[in-house]
Amino acid sequence: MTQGVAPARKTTYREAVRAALREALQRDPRVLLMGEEVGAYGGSYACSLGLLEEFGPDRVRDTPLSESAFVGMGIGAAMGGLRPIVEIMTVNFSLLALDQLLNNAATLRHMSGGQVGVPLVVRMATGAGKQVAAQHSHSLENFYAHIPGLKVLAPATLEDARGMLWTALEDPDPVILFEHTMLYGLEGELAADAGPVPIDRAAVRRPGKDVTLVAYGGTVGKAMDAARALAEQRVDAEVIDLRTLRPLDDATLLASVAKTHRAVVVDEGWRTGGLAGEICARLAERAFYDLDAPLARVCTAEVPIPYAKHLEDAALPQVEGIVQAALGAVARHG
Amino acid sequence: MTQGVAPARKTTYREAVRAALREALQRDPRVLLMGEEVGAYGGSYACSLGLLEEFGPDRVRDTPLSESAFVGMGIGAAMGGLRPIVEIMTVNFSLLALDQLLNNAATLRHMSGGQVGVPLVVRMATGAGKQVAAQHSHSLENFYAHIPGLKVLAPATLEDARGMLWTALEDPDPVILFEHTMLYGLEGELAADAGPVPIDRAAVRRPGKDVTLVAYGGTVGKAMDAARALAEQRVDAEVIDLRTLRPLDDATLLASVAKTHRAVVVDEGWRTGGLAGEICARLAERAFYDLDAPLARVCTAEVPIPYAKHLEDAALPQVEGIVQAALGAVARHG
Amino acid sequence: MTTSASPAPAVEAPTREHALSLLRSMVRVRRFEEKCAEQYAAGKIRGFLHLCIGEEAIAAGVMGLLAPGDAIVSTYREHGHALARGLSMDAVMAEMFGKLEGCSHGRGGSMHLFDVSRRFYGGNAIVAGGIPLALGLALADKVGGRPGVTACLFGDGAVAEGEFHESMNLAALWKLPVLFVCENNGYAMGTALARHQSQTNLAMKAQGYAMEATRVDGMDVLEVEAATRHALAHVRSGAGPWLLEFVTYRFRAHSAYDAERYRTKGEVTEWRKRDPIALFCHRAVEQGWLAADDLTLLEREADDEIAAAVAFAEAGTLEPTADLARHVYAEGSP
Amino acid sequence: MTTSASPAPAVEAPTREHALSLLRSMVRVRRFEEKCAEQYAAGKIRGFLHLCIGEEAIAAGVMGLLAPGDAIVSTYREHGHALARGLSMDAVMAEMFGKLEGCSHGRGGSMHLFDVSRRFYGGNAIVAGGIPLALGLALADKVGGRPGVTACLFGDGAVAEGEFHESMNLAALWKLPVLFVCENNGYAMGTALARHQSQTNLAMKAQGYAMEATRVDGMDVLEVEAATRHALAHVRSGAGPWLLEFVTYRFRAHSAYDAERYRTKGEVTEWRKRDPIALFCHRAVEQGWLAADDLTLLEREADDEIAAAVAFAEAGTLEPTADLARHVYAEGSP
Ligand SMILES: Cc1ncc(C[n+]2csc(CCOP(=O)(O)OP(=O)(O)O)c2C)c(N)n1
Ligand SMILES: Cc1ncc(C[n+]2csc(CCOP(=O)(O)OP(=O)(O)O)c2C)c(N)n1
Ligand SMILES: [Mg+2]
Ligand SMILES: [Mg+2]
Repeated sequence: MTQGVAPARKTTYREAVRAALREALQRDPRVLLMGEEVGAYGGSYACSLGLLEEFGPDRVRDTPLSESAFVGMGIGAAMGGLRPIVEIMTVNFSLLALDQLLNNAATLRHMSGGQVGVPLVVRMATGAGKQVAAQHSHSLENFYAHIPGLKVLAPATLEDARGMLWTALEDPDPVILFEHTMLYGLEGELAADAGPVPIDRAAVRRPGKDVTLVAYGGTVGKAMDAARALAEQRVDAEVIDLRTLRPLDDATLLASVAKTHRAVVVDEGWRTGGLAGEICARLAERAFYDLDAPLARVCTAEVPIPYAKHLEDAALPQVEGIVQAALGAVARHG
Repeated sequence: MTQGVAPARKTTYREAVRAALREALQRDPRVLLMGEEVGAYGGSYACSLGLLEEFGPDRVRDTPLSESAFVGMGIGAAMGGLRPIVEIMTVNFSLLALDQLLNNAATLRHMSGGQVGVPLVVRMATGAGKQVAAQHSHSLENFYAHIPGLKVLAPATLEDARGMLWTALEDPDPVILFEHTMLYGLEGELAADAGPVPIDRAAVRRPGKDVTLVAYGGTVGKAMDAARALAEQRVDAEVIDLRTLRPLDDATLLASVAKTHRAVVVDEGWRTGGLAGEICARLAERAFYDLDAPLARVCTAEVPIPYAKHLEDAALPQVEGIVQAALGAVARHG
Repeated sequence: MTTSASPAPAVEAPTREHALSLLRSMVRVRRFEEKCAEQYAAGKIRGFLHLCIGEEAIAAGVMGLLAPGDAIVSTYREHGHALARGLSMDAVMAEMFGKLEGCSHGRGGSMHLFDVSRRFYGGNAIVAGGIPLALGLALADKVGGRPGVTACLFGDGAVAEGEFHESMNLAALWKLPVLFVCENNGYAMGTALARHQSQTNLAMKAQGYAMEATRVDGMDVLEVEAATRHALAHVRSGAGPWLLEFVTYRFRAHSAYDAERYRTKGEVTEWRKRDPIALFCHRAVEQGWLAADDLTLLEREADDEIAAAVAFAEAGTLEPTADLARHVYAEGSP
Repeated sequence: MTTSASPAPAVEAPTREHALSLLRSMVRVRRFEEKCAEQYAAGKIRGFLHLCIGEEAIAAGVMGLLAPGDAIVSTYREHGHALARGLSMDAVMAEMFGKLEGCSHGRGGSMHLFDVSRRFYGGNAIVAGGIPLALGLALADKVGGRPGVTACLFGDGAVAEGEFHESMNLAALWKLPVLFVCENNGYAMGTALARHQSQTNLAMKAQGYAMEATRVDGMDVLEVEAATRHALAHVRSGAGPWLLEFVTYRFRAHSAYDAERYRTKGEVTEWRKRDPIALFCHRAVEQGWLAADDLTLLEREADDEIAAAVAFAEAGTLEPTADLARHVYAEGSP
């Protein structure tokens, strides 16, 4: 994997996604971009602005509102030798295509005794925070992380937004990429020649020794803010960005908890049955003797997300809640 | 809730389901049964044999293969004052209706500020064991248990197969009922006048003091078998049947672990991101100081279920695996 | 522009009173939405805001003919339908302000207006996701022996979704009293009709379901009314559903986030010449149904109502965050 | 019985060689499936077994006309398609015996026959779930400039599913080289056509998509061939997809679990008079295309092949359970 050596440039997460898409289309003629509004509109989050003009309608394909059919078509196209990137506008609508992703994309290789590969990449936006209410604010990553046969990624940084797509496209199996809607506007520096990044490991975004904060996607920034707030109270938090939600990088998690002996898992999904529970279960199975305090989760309240701003804020994981959970953990003794 | 006082009769789980459906149709003219093959065919698992003949095509309605539309129609009918029982043939096909269940059934009350209730009951078969391969063997209960606004039940006994439907139909909110396909043939005794049962609590199916085995639906029998095998090795296992997968009955779980200090969670879902992880997370959060050994999960291997019998058996949780996990737990010290 | 499977019914001259009521209905919607756009720019309204400016003739023509016992299921572009159905501007504006006094108590926002007392069953933001609900409401009326018809509104984009198809078949098969109302504004977000439908005459779709259908000029409120009256009589008689395709145009952007790259200014200008309000006013004055200054009077009346609604919304209260979890399940439910 | 949107192509007299090959193809399927039923009763084949006895003319007529570069996507009722496409009886029987030597290495079973070397992309058991895959395979051929056509087979029941509709629209819109082949056997499981389709002339559905279609007698193998040849030429020319509706009948139960309560013995008897093998034989002998004892010879030939296949399957090996997790992801993938 190349590491950018060229000077860093100021850019955004959205632009990083767009650059990754553009490069994918340039590099490999088998790559197509398909989905609702990816073409003439420029992408509902403007991630594919200009790509229709640059690559033409055979490579950048606006689809009708038919999530099941166009995702299934992407699966078939991958079986047929293409490297499709299918965009589902948001995870909310991906439920309409979940049958295709579970029963076909994730299953065909095994069910055919190894004959059929599905090198498909599916991108979708996820998450709440824009007051778009109960049908447009889901974080359903765990539905996908639950499915053997899929790989599931959640880029939380500009580097990952830029680099994960490349690696995903080289993967022989279906990869689902979640982009949190609140991240598109994220600004930062990115090497002009930033390239592919590994998609098989978590990252320690901030080392610390008192408590491990586990997060991914849209909650990584909140966990970092919480770590800064905790530092002011002399609690040294380590922040882990999961990056890859399936398969999970147990080694990085276990190493961190072996050091800190405490963990708080932050997840924008609803608490019950969410991904945070899986992390806790793994730690309770495999780091039991390392733990000095009960595990804690900071998740979304178990309600459909309401429209009103103050209620939406109250429903989502917030920095203050993470800080409190971490303080709770460090206050306890094993 | 009435308890049967009439003498017990030999019957099957399938017959218990059928009796429950029949009674529901008899008792309340607002009840309809809708779904694929519920009528002329008699139910794909013969659970509604004779009901079309008895109640006529207005009450027992065969639907076209249109999972999304007929589930959505059931939601609308519930909004409109009926008490529909919608059968989705198996959980495998329920993915096609998951958008309706999540974005409408579970959400409408909240999104409308409390105006719209959806008193809908959805029944579906779940689980593997019949060599019906990767697209027909799922256990996706956790997808549903994850969703606020739904209640999720898993009858594992004749009493529950007979009695849960009644209580579910009286609930003002949408209730999902999972019937494991391997249970339909289960034989046992049931009081002739068996009535409704509570749907808000777990049941201790076997008291024990050394280790808690948590199971539901199709794995309760396996956990019971494991408990018997453990007894021969002088390990006294307590078996908890969750019964209600959402909301989970934490009190029963915590009380058991407070006594046994060890837990093994058995779940036919895939391990990662499944319901078993949620149980472990709750215990790691709330029973941390009670635990004397790492938590353990016995789940389905993370593969699409293969057709060949020996491979299917190898993929599913089995008694031997539960026994080993329990022995592992009791061998460890806190 | 009117072509139809069934012959187009004749349009009759309206009384002054009726002409006034049609114009009032359209003007209220137009002015209200113009104010919404202002309030959005001012940050008072958030999330997604979809305006129906240009399409008011449909709301006015269809809703005006529905009886109190009829039901309505709409989309996220439903302000017009809601106001024409009789929801107060106060309640709708307060909803968009996120206030407890809103028609969904601030939980729904612009996309999820509800008023069960008027059988207005929302505002649904999953494209085509409301269609099956309409079937269910219609089924409940049919089974209950009530004369109600359910009007189901959706856009041209929704016609590509599988749920449209499943619902058309089911409604026709079961002769459900559903009035399918397609607002064909030529675009699904940025995708022009001919880029998302292989058959652009959407009324033709009905033939695949042996359903009656009419394609109507949606800019002519009298044509809308006449076609609706005709279809409604058919549906109300128990003869089964009817599909109305209204050809119309959205003058504004799809939502607040839309740069309108996918269409030319010229196209919009052309369509604005067929502005349903101007068209009707011109004809009504010409024919002597209305006086020359009626429009101004109605606009003033509407503006007063709107100003009051804004004041009402401003003065509204925020629901306490402690009540966040209300309405996930029924109040007082186990 | 042939009614069509497009005029029915003329049927020409076959050469002896061609007549033999058609009859051989049908007889092989018939005899093979009769043996499958035996092996199922003997417990050698498990899970679901769906026989196409009665429908062989479609497999023989359609598959015989496909080129090696064409692709096939089928359903769970696909033994006939597989054999007619050239999969060996050995590999198919071994698959149903759950052996490693099976065409899906024992992981798929009866419902999931695969042979990528013959572009036979399964055996899909989610009704209509394979249809979008066919679009993707066709897209890959189109984009790759290859002349391949993808034949997509499905039943009348599948036509009710949303995915059928989404796929019809998308295929027609993008002029994809897909041959849609509907095997209308009058039943979706136990639901008669008129009880699941409001429009029972399924070829008519194509009008909603501006697609070409033909409705053909599926019991007459020459009609099947003629219609397929005609449609295939159209599709291969790049003019877009074509829908073929073959009217046929399933002589046996839906699957092994079916008591056939939903139809009368008399109806089956009537249809058996139109047995495609008997019909063709009779005519072929009458017209002098074949000799009187050709059928017996072909049956004997088939029986020998079948006996060898059973022996092959019996002698096959079971995959070691240690290999359970193979083929979930690509071999050697990270
Ligand atoms: C299932 C689903 N897919 C995608 C979207 C995103 N989306 C919202 S509106 C829209 C266009 C719908 O077009 P149409 O049905 O014609 O209605 P219009 O907006 O023109 O009134 C899209 C793609 C959605 N809300 N739901
Ligand atoms: C999505 C889905 N729903 C339900 C089923 C259960 N099922 C299997 S076959 C079948 C009937 C299909 O009928 P048709 O398409 O006419 O095919 P046929 O069996 O007649 O060949 C049903 C309901 C399924 N496999 N998939
Ligand atoms: Mg539109
Ligand atoms: Mg059929």
